[in-house]
Amino acid sequence: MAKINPDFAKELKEYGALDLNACYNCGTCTAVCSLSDEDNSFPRKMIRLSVLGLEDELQSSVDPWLCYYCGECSETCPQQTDPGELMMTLRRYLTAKYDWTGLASKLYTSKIWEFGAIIFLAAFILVLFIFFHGPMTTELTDDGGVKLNTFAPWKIVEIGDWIMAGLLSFFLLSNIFNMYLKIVRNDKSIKIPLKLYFTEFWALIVHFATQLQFSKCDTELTGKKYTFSTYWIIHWFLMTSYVIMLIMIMVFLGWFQTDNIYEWWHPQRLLGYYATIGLTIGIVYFFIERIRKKSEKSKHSHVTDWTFLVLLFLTTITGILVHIFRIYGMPYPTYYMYVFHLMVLFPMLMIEVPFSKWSHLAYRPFAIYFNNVVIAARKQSK
Amino acid sequence: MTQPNEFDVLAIGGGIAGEEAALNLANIGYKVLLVEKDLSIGGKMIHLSKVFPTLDCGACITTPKVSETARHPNISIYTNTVIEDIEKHSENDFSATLVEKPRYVTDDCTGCQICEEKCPVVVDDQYQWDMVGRKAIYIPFSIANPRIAAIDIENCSLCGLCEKVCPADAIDFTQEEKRSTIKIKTVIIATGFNLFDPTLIPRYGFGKFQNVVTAMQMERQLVPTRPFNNVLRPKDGKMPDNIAYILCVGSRDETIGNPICSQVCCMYSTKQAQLLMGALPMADVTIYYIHIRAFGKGFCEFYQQGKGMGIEFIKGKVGLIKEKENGNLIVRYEDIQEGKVKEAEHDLVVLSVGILPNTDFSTMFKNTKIEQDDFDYVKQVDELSSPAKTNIDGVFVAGTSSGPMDIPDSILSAGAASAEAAGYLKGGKK
Amino acid sequence: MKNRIGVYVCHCGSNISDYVDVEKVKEIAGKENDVILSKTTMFACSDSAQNEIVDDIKEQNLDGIVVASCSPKLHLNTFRNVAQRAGLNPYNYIQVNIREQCSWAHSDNKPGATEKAIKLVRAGIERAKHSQALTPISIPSKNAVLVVGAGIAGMRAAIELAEMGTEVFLIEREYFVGGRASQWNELFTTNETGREVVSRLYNKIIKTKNITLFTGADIDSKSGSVGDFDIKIKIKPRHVKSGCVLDLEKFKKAVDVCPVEFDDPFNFGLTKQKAIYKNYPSEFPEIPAIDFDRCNKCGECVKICPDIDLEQKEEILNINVGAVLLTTGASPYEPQKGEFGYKEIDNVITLQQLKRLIDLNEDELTYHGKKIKNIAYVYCVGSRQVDGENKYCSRYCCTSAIHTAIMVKEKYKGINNFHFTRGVRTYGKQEILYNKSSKQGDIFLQSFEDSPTEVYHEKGQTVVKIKDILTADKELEVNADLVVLVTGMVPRENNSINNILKVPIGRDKFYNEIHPKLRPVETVIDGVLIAGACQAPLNITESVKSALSAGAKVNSLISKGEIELEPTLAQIDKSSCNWCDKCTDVCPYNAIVKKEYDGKTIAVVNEANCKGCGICLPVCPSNSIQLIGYTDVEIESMIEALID
Amino acid sequence: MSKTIDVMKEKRKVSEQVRNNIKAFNKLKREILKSLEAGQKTIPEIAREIESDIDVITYNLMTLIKYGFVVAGEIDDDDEYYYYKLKNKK
Repeated sequence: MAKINPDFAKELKEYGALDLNACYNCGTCTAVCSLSDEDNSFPRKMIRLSVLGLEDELQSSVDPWLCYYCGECSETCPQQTDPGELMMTLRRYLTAKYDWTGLASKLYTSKIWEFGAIIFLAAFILVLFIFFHGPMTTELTDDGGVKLNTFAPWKIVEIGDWIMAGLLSFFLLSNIFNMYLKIVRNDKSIKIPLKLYFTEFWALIVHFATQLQFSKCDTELTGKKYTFSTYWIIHWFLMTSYVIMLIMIMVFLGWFQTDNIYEWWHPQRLLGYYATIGLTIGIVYFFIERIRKKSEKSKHSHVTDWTFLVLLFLTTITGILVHIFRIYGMPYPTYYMYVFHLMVLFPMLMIEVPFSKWSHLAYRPFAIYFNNVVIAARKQSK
Repeated sequence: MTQPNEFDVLAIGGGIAGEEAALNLANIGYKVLLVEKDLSIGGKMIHLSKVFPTLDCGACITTPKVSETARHPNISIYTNTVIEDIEKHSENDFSATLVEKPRYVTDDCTGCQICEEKCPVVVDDQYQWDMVGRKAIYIPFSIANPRIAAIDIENCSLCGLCEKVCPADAIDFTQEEKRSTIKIKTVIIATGFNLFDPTLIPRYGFGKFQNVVTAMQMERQLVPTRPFNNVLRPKDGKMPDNIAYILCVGSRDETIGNPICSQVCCMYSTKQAQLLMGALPMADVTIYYIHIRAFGKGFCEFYQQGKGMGIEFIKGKVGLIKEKENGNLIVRYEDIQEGKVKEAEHDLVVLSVGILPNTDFSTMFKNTKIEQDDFDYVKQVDELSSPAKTNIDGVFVAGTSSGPMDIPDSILSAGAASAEAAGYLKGGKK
Repeated sequence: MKNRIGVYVCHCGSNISDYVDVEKVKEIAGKENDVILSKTTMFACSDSAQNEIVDDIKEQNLDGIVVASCSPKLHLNTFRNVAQRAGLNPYNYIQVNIREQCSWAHSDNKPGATEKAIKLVRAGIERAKHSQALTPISIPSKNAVLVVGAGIAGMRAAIELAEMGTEVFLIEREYFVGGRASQWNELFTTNETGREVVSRLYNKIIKTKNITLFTGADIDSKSGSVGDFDIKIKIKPRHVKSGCVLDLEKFKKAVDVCPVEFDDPFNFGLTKQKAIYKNYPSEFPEIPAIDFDRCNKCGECVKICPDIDLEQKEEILNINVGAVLLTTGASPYEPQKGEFGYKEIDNVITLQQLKRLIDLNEDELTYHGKKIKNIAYVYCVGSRQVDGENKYCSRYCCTSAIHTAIMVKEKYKGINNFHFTRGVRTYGKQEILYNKSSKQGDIFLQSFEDSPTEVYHEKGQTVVKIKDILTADKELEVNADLVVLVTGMVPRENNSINNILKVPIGRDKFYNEIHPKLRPVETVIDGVLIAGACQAPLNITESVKSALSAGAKVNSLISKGEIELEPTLAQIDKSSCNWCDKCTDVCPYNAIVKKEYDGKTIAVVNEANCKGCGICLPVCPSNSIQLIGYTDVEIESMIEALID
Repeated sequence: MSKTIDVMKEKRKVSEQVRNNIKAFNKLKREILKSLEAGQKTIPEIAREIESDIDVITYNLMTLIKYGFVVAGEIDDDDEYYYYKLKNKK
């Protein structure tokens, strides 16, 4: 027995849902969805649960993570309920609910919190630099580059990175654990043999590395010439760039942040270029998509979508500028840009990775993994 | 033959609504001109099989009205004629320009169909919704009124055979468009409706998968003058034994711009399903629906009767259709009651297409534009107490020109239009 | 005796030929004596087939024709006209019904159906042989009509009929006009209120010359028949003198002093009413009325207002009209005690009560002093009943409930609407209302017949529970502050009218038309027509359409000054009749009167009243009555053919 | 007596499509009738024999029935396809 909560739909609107109440339950969205199957039939079920405000069921559902927003449901919805956007909204909602600190919820639903947090974290970096920066020497290296490591020694920055990484991982992993509790442990009636956690583990690896589900959207199921692969390639390009960058600054900062200027073919520079080009192309593509609003998935932009893109864009641009100023021997621009770069980078990572959009990268493969475990367990118990 | 050019009433459209309105007014004593753009009067109803919920045959009910209209001393009929413009000069004073298109066959035609036999051209028969061929010279359909042949000049090979063989010397290629101006005192719009074109929803594969048909095509398959020798699949002539109906194709759908319900599809599909169970006793029929709108007198009982006969009703709209090698079709839908997406195989799929306004009327009125509602039907300016009234005094609306309607509602609406028109005529110059 | 008979056996598309071997019927009929030609035809009623029959009659000089097709109810007149066009007397045409009586009734036994068809056709041929040429009786008709029921439909029909030139008597049983519509506020789709429409129509009626309106009036008795009905109208006294409109102050005082108080039926018992009353201030006619059955005749009001006259007597008025149009409307279904908690749980009301409640509550919606937040609407109460009698759908209620829910939400703050439906039926353009209400946040749930919504009271809460098929059959519940039963329509209780006019009533208890498509507003009683919600549940627009449609039919029926009647009448042999009174006793139409003739008393048939039912024939001890068109010779020859 | 068709011939030209349609129909008509000369056949059998798309056969065969060249016979043993035969042949 469940009580209906009509106010929930209003709450959900803050995460971005549009006219979800318009739904008259025809099921077209579920029937056209190429990712929906008998085990996981969505998105109508999600709309229904949202309209009725059955939060427990919503929170224990993996369906929102299985959706990759190809937009077929929104395009074909006879009531223009926009199920695709509702699924996006539910991902924001779930991200907020997995987060035990409650920060994610505040960041999603309040612009003051969102921008306040960015400014606060940026200011924190600025203060650190004002008080603890190294000497701002105008002396150049033998190659004519700026001595960045004198101003900001990589060893110290790396310690900061590790602290940040520790925090990020702690928040993200504890949120994923929370997700695990909601999805897998919610239904106490199903016994899950330990073995399944290992046998289904491949899903996590594969989906994390490839975002494989994405490509399934690209079928000609609906008879339309609609290529989703462009989108997938760019997304993949952007994601690998991002991961490369992340690894270089987190693990190999000593190698990455050098005062030497290597030849252009040096792996340090090549990797850096790949990543910056990947990021720039990706960001510009998504900028254009969101402005043109042509495809379903870019029609509706929540404020956090824009913040994320803008922060990532600024991080990339400032990173490129630091690189240019450094190799062309412009000390002060290099120092200021470096500070500014970190002022953008730090809030972006602190906010996006555990609490916002970037966490989706982790939640999606985990959701598929958890879902496979549950389905396998259900099949075994039958 | 010289036609008079003054009438009391101009009824636009020779369907059931136009006929009912014309008959009512003619019975009161007014002179009525009925104008039909098609070759025969009778509208869409004359092509139907049996009609719900009484299940008496459409033709049995239409034909007496058709012949009564055709014979009524107070009614003149122009078929194959379009109205170019209507102008209102003052109350009870309208003029209209009619353009009668050439049939290339004169009234001497006896309907013997010898010409049809000889004509070498075969093109799609629009009265059988393209499921079979017809000749370039043809009697529109067996119970057409007038039962006079016409030549489809676009597809004519100009061989002249018909003219050679016609025993009545009725072929006349010299005919040209005839334009005439008439004076009338009041106008009744009964232009009816169009059916939704399902090619606009490519997911259903209509036009690509030949075993996906419209309900109108199925309707034709169920009448005695059907295109095939039984209910058969248009692709390979196989007798179907597992038929699906998809409701709300082109209605209640914002994506194609028609958010309203067509009011008849639920019932005509239930009716066809019942008839199919009679025609093909071994067949299974499944109806996929969103809501069953069995609202009228006897409708709910009719729906229950269908269920009792074994029609399977599944709540859930079909999302898409795929075709198999053997011509069978896979429909993908969400079974709403179970909340699960499913696929089912059928050997024939019928799309229950919705009703859209026939907006021919919108361009006819010259000096005052006729107002249309949000869905492009004629706007009823006083819907509650004068349902036939339009924004132009003296112009009334009957039948599906003002919105989707079933046959009894159309007939009543035509009755209302005739009463309001009669009141207007009696009122004289106000 | 006719001896040149033509027989036509109709396929009726495949309606007949699928079960009856029409070729065989044709062949056997062709071999009968005096049958000149025997043919089959695809649709005998089609224009080309009609022309063929006309040509045959002329060319073959036929003197009788038989068409074996559908029920004469459908096409008797069609073929009579065919005969007439060919110069044959229409009564030399005989219709044999081999569709309803053979192919449809015996679809499981094709040889049997064919055999029966052959026999019926042979009987038809015999009857045709003995048929006589008859001339229809023409009787004068009065261009006046009695419209019964001054709701929207009746008022609208009256106006249009008057405009078409027919004199109208409009009677209303209540003291005030407007019927149900005056009880409703904003209406879909124009948002005009019911009262606005009523006052618009009333003002038109009082300005229209040839409409006479009587309120508090009912039919008392009827005699005569189509074209010439004599109807007695019983008019209840209003007890407030006509011609004098009470001023508002005095009326208020009179109401104040009235000691009689009872549940107000206009507000469905939500408020109290006094014996002297007006349902709402601007009600028509403007004069208040006294409910004399409840009045205790204390005379307090008379002291305040001398216009009140407790001595007024009932009046009987005779009117003469050509036709009667019934627009008596419908009532909301009254749920039984305990049906979804009705009258057992305090906050369970009907949709009609909610509508009145909205009208009575200005800023805040309260019921029994409690503020309302959650409203649960339970649909299909009294319609689509699984166990009850009302199997039909009441058509207007989904839209009406949704429209009301929208109004509630627009008028008051913080309302949540929950719709416990059986599948929403907002057909046609009404769909946009459903859309609107969904978008404003109303929640729709649906159950099937086998698991109805439940309403119960638990721990001080009224709970509505449903197994929602839209959520995979999950059980869902709502704590409702108000449970609104969306009740369907039932016909008004019109026992007196039913007894007097004998209008046929269908299985759903509404008046029955002859045929929903061919003759949708006519009944089998000539000259008595029906329109609006007395015929089936309809919304206002639909009622008005049918009322106007009936108006057109009435006008074309009676405006020509004369009406042709069937010549199939009882005929009394003056020589053998010895007045015994038996036939007058049984005649349901008062068509037989006593008359002095040739020095003796005999019975004579009033042609306008006689329907040719034949009930007088068997009671006549001297066998002096014959039914023209069904003479003994005809019937006997038919029986012989049947048993042969 | 001169025929009115000559008047029309001066006004209009017959389109290529109309000519092709006539040719195509006549060809199919010949092939279908020839195929049925040998005995009654179902639609798939005819389509296989004259190597044409099955839907084209259905359409044209039904047209031939309409104009009285072919009639429908019994249905096959699986209750799937009707046999069709020439009208003048038993």
